[in-house]
Amino acid sequence: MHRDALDNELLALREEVVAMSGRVRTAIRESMVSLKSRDLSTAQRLIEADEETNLMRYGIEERCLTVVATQQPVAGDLRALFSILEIATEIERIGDYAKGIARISIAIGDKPLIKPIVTIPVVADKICSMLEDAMKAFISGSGDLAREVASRDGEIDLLNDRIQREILTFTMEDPRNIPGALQLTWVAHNLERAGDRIVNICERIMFTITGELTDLD
Amino acid sequence: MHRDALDNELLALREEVVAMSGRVRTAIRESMVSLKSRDLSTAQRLIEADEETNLMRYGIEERCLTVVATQQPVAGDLRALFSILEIATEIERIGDYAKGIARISIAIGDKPLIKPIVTIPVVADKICSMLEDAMKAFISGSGDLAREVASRDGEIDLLNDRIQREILTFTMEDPRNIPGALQLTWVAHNLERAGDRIVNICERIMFTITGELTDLD
Amino acid sequence: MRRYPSAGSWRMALRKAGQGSAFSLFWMAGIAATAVMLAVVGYVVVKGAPQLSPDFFTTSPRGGLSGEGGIASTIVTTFYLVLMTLLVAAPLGVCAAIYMVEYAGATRSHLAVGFLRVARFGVETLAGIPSIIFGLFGYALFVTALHFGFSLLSASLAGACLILPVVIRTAEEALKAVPAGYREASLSLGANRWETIRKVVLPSALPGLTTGLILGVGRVLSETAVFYVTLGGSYRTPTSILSSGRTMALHVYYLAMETRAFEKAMATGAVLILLIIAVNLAINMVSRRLSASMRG
Amino acid sequence: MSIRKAGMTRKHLSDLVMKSIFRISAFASVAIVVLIGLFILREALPAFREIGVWKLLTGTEWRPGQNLFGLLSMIAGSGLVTLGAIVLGLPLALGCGIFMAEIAPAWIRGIVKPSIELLAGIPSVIFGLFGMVVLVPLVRGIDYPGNAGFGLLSASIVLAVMILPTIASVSEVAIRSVPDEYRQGALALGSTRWETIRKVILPAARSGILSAVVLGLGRAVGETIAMIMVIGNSVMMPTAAGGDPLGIFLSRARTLTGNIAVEMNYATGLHSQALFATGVILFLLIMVINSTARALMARSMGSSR
Amino acid sequence: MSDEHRLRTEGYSLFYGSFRALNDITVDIPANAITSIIGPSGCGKSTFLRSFNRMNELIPGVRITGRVLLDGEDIFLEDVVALRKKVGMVFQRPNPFPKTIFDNVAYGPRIHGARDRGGLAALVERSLRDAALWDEVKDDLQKSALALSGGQQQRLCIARALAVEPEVILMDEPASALDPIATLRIEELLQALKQKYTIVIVTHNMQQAARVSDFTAFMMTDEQRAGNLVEFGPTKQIFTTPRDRRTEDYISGRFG
Amino acid sequence: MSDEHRLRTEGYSLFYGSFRALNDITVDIPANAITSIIGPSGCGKSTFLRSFNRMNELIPGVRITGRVLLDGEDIFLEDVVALRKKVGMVFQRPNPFPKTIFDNVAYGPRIHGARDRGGLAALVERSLRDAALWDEVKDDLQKSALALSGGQQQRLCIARALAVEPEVILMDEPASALDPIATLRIEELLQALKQKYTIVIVTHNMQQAARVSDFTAFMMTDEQRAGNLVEFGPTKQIFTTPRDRRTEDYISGRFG
Amino acid sequence: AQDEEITIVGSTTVQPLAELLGGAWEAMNPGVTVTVSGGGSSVGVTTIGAGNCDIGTASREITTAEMSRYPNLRVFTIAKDGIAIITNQDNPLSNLSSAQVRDIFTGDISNWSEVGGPDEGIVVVSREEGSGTRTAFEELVFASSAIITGLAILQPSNGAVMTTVSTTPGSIGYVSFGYLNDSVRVLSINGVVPTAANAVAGRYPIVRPLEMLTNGDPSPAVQAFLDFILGSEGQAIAVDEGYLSISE
Ligand SMILES: Nc1ncnc2c1ncn2[C@@H]1O[C@H](COP(=O)(O)OP(=O)(O)OP(=O)(O)O)[C@@H](O)[C@H]1O
Ligand SMILES: Nc1ncnc2c1ncn2[C@@H]1O[C@H](COP(=O)(O)OP(=O)(O)OP(=O)(O)O)[C@@H](O)[C@H]1O
Ligand SMILES: [Mg+2]
Ligand SMILES: [Mg+2]
Ligand SMILES: O=P([O-])([O-])[O-]
Repeated sequence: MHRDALDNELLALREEVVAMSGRVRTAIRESMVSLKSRDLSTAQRLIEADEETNLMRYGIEERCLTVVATQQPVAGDLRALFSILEIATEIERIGDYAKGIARISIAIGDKPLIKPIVTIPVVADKICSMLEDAMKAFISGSGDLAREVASRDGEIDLLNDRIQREILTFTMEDPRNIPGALQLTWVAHNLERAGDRIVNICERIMFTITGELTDLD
Repeated sequence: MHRDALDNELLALREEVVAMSGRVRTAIRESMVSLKSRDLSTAQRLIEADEETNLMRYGIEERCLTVVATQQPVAGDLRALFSILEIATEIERIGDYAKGIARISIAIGDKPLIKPIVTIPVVADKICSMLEDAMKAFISGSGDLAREVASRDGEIDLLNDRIQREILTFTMEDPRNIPGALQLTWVAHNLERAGDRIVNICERIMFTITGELTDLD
Repeated sequence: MRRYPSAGSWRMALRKAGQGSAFSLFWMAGIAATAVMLAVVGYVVVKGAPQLSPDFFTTSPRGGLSGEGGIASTIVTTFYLVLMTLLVAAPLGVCAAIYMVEYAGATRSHLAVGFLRVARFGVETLAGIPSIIFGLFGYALFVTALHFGFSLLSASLAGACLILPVVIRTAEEALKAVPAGYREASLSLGANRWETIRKVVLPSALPGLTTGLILGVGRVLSETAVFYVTLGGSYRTPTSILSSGRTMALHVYYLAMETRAFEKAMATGAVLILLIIAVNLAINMVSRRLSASMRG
Repeated sequence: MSIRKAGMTRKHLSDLVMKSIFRISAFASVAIVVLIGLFILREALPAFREIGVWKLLTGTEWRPGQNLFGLLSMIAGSGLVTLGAIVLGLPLALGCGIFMAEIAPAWIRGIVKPSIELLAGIPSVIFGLFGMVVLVPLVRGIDYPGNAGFGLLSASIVLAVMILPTIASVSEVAIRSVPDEYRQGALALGSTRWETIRKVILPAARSGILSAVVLGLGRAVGETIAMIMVIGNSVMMPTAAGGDPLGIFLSRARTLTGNIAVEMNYATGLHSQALFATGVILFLLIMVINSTARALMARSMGSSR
Repeated sequence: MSDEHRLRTEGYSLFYGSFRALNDITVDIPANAITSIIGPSGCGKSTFLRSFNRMNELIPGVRITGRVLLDGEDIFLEDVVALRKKVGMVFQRPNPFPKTIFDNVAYGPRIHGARDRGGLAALVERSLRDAALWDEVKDDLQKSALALSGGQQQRLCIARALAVEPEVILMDEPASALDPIATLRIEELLQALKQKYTIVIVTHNMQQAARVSDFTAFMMTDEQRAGNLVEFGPTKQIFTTPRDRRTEDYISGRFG
Repeated sequence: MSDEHRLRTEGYSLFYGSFRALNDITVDIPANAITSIIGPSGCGKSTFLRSFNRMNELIPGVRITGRVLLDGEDIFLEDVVALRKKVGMVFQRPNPFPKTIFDNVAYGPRIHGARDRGGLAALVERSLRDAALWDEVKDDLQKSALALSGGQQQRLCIARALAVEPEVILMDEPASALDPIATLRIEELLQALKQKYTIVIVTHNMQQAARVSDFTAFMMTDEQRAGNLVEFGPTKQIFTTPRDRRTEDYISGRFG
Repeated sequence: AQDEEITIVGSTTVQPLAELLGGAWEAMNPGVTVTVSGGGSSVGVTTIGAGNCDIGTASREITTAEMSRYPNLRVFTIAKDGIAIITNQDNPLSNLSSAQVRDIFTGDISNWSEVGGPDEGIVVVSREEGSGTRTAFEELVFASSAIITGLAILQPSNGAVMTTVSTTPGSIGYVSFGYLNDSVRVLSINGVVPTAANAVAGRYPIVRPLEMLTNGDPSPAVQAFLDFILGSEGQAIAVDEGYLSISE
């Protein structure tokens, strides 16, 4: 086996995944900014930038394929590669959620928000730090950290429930709020889904380490 | 190379994927039934059955991993294997959407629906037949069919828009409908997402055949 | 960056010239060697040929000193001597080689290892010493001490001692040349040693063994010194194993030394050379035929 | 299916019987080999004891009638004739070996090689005959005091021809058995063919070539009958009668082997034992040649190991 | 494959003179499955394999401790000829005898006393069929075995081993002297043979072990250069989730 | 790797007597990259490789048509000795000369006229370093090369080839006689060497081609048993998305 | 005697005579074979002494040393023989004095010009030490214990001496009368031509007995053969061949 090539490539792929996650975290934060500040151009930029994230994932997938085809990895290396592939997919999907939020932002257009958003950006922040920590676990191969990150998803779910109820309350007050409320619901839902994705990522990390697919829900 | 073993395993994996898709199609149909007829026990059963679908996917993934580790596939075989893995993931997610619908069904509980659903089951049927045809394309390796199936997603999106608007109209009429309306929105959204998943599946099929990741959106 | 002069054309020319002059010397050596062969064989054959007639082969020498007569009895003596020598040396040598390669070589008992060491040393040494020493030995032991007199018996025993090392050595080589895989395969199929030797090793070694024996024949055919001192030199056709006799090579010697019948000596020599060519061809043919039949 | 599970014991029995047959033959052969050595040694011992090793080796007078047994002249005879043969034959033989192995086109080799093989097969008595009839008269043509044709030069030429095929074919085999990979390796580095031969092939074949030479030496020292026929058999120290040191080769001489052959049949008592001693000395001489060669080989190997 | 075990070693060690080549190996080889032995050069794979039919006895100075069991019986208490009839072997380089194809296959049965012509012919045919060689040679059974290609020769050697109706077949790098196409054939053949036989195969080629075997044993030398069994398990597990760090390092090329 | 091309064949065919072994091959071998040639046994890989330094000329009866270019110049118009100095070769079995390690490496430079002792020593050291062998042998340069292990011998042969400062290095299955660890070393070495040299390597081992090379040429025989170039391209592409059905079949084991 | 083989080994001088006698005896006694080998007189003595043949032959007297070593030897003198001095055909000389012969063979004279011949080196050809001919020659020509020159070519039989002298210019040697033919020049000694008649008459001095030896009493077959040889038929054959009859 030509270890060097394989090791280098695995490292590069991991870094690529982390870079991707960085882009996606930025996208989430910026989606919040555009939502709060009603900045449509940022939103538009986000949508376009997601295309690049998708391309990154394609790139990663292609590289994984090439590595499997040319380096014949087995055992730990192979699991790492499969995990990289899956994690990249999950991150790409998280990116899609950010894009979704940006789309909602645009859909809301120049109308004001039905209410000032408070909890949603908090959730977004939590998602970002979960993703960041998941990447730390990914790079360091720390199962404990991955487990811990996954456990934080419960909080996200709770927050989401609260947000949903809150929005529901608003709509009850004024049916005209309904479209705006629905839109915010979508935003929260997107963030909640992102949390689930991060749990999946953590599961993948565990898999890389132990070789077993475990349910961290 | 020990072709027989590899060919047999690829075939078995494909069949497993098709079997999975069958389960998922049934799940979608039954979710509609439970929704329309307010049959909570069916919904409950669906939720439980999804666990098995997840396990099937895990099984497929593990087998793919083993095939890569022990048979060192390259080129077409390798792409087929990666695609099987991805397609299984997508199908599992479609299963999740069916489960989501069942959950909504349960959440609605013994309350009546805010309106009799007509278009939603139509969408669900279309999704099912899209999935079925995608599997045909998958097994036969027909790029044309895959492309055709993917193109049908536009219709799903259109129908979804119509449903969303329709439901919005309802809520406007009576704010008390709002929670029920939201729930139906979720149902439609789930089906729309399932359509996207099928497009992804079709993309994968194209990839298996051509070796290039194409966007069929 | 070059650390040495580039292969410039002058250097190249020099290198090519060196090759040219060296090669022309080698060509000369090759031609000279062939010329020597042609001179010796050509001379003997050309001088001897006129003497060759049917009579030459069917009559015996008449009177040891007259140089008259043919070579009939010497052919017979040569034949007997070759036969008797082989009869003694072949079974003994081949069996010994089988023991050395197939048995002693496969154990680590001190006896076997010691035996092998002595045997190899003895055989090696004996193969290298001059044949006259076998004559000395044969004369002292067989002719004198054992009272076999100058006879086919003494000569063939001395001859057997002479070729025994050759036979053992070539047989050993032939057996060693049988791939170890054959033995392993046979043993792994549940055959015992003897079955393995009989059914696999010996058939494969046959070309080599035969070649070795024919080499021995050649040696007996051309040997003179040993038989000069053990065979007596009578020109009569031998009547028993205790008869004295004269091989063709010995006859050449007597003709050359005792008479002036050089032409007859040449003729006998020519016949002997032809016989030896025949033997060599036989070696080639037999080993080719045998190994072909192995290969199918 | 018809494998009978029989014959186990018979198989074992035949195995045992054959093994003992082989063992007995082997011990018998070795006994013979050892006996020959011991016998000769035993016969020779009294001569060493009674005459003295030193006298045997350095005495120049060999007159059995007077109980004078000095072998020095014969040792010199054997030595000189071998030297002559090597000087005359070795370059030709090696050249021919290299030619056949590396240089000759296939069809030329198809002529030269059988010639050499044929030369190797010719009985020594025929070389003796050829020497007597052709060489001796030729050599006699050299005008030199005491030259009668019979002598070291004729003998050397005969021997040179006799060792030619031995050295040529053994060295050819040695050169040929140099793996083709060496040849390709050298050529691929940009060597010419001659550089390849000189710098890679010959050094690699060194030990084989050396053993070819040793074999040739052995044959030269051991040759008997052809020597009797052309060397004159005189019991004298070879001398250069005419002053010219090379003239020594026109001197008659006797070889150790010839000494044995000529006198053995009637020698009795001490005379006979002295001949056995001659045999032992001959034997030792061969051993010395062999082991020197082996030592040389080991040394030349050692330098590269 | 089945869970039955046909071969077993217990605390088995082997010494070449004073050098311990195998150290305390205890393993169960499952019946009707292909077990491959992998490991770095010189770790004792061949030595271990040759233990099962006592071929090591042919090497002077070999000493063993511990037990090797075939179907529960100590093989050293058995007649060696009978043992080798039950435990066939195929070697690294194809080594057909310089005989006809027929005589090669018939060699073993004849040694063991088969005389009946018809029965022998049938047995030869069956063995050649089992070795997937029949169709290629059926018209030419009297041809010399040496005229076959390398891959055919190796299959002939397998047929020869099959002809004595063994229960176990040992193979020491059976494809290492062959080109990829011939290797493919041999690997396919192995799959077919495991229905009837217990197969143990030594290979340097990890990919090959991964492809063809059901179980894999990984061996390695320790500090004293003695060969140890590091890990034994289903091939899938060894190649996806090996338990021992050293196994993982070896199969993923991190050794040396 | 670069896009520059060092070697090129144009409509190149080779005949052994009347047998056409290579049929009309046109290909560009990129500079400073590793190009591997794969294909079934007998498809002409070795023959093709040996075309680049005219080693086929040593075989009687070889005839060629078409052109082989080194840096744009027809190699058949050049002096063969000078050509072989530029195009080094490493063979399947390690073939060090039976000389000391030093003399092996110094052989080529000396042949080509190097006399200066210091320069020679420096060159030998550099070549051994480049071949990743220096550290293992630096204390023992006067040891016989034959005393090295197989893998070390092969690296020595590489050093020997490097010492004449070639531009191209041809290797015919350079690791097929080696065990996995030695193979690993050679593969690592190749990666390092491609910075300076253009490397063409023939290998039977597709995985090896996949691992080490930047470009891959796939050859196959046609109905007339003549070797053809089926596909040439970046290794990644050949092993993930080959364009020719036959390439795909071969690399995924569907041949024969 | 039926199917008897009588083996005779020894003197090369006696060899041609023994062969003729054996041939005649065989003709008279079908079934009997007589094989004759050479070797030289000493070979004859040691071979019969060791019991390795039926009859040993010698061309000289048996020495007391030999008699004491082999006390069972029975000696039968079957004829007498002269030794002729021969030179190569190209030599013009036809006579030498016995002193000249002695000086030539000891090496004191080494050029034919010293004895009136051409200016040509003398090549001495002699027999090996155990030869009866040589012993007789030395005794009869070298009265004292002079030694034949070491330069001499030594040949192991009469025939070989003949061959050598006949083919070597300037050579001189000595052989039994039985071997003489015109391939060589036969010298007179002190003016006496070496013929049987001169020898019988005592004019030619170099004459010695030819002996046959048995180990103990001869077997009947051998005795019969010896009787034939010693009888008139046998002696006639000897005389025919140039040997001297015992009766003379
Ligand atoms: N006949 C023998 N005598 C002494 N030592 C031996 C003998 N055969 C093998 N060995 C040693 O025993 C150890 C194991 O050898 P073995 O041949 O079983 O290894 P292996 O794993 O089969 O190696 P490879 O992969 O190279 O075939 C090695 O150290 C080897 O040197
Ligand atoms: N010296 C030769 N004379 C005649 N034909 C030859 C010669 N060398 C090779 N061939 C033939 O040329 C064809 C190509 O041979 P080559 O050795 O180049 O194949 P290869 O691809 O290197 O095979 P392998 O993978 O077995 O090394 C084969 O059919 C072979 O039989
Ligand atoms: Mg091994
Ligand atoms: Mg090749
Ligand atoms: O008669 P001789 O042979 O002894 O001279």
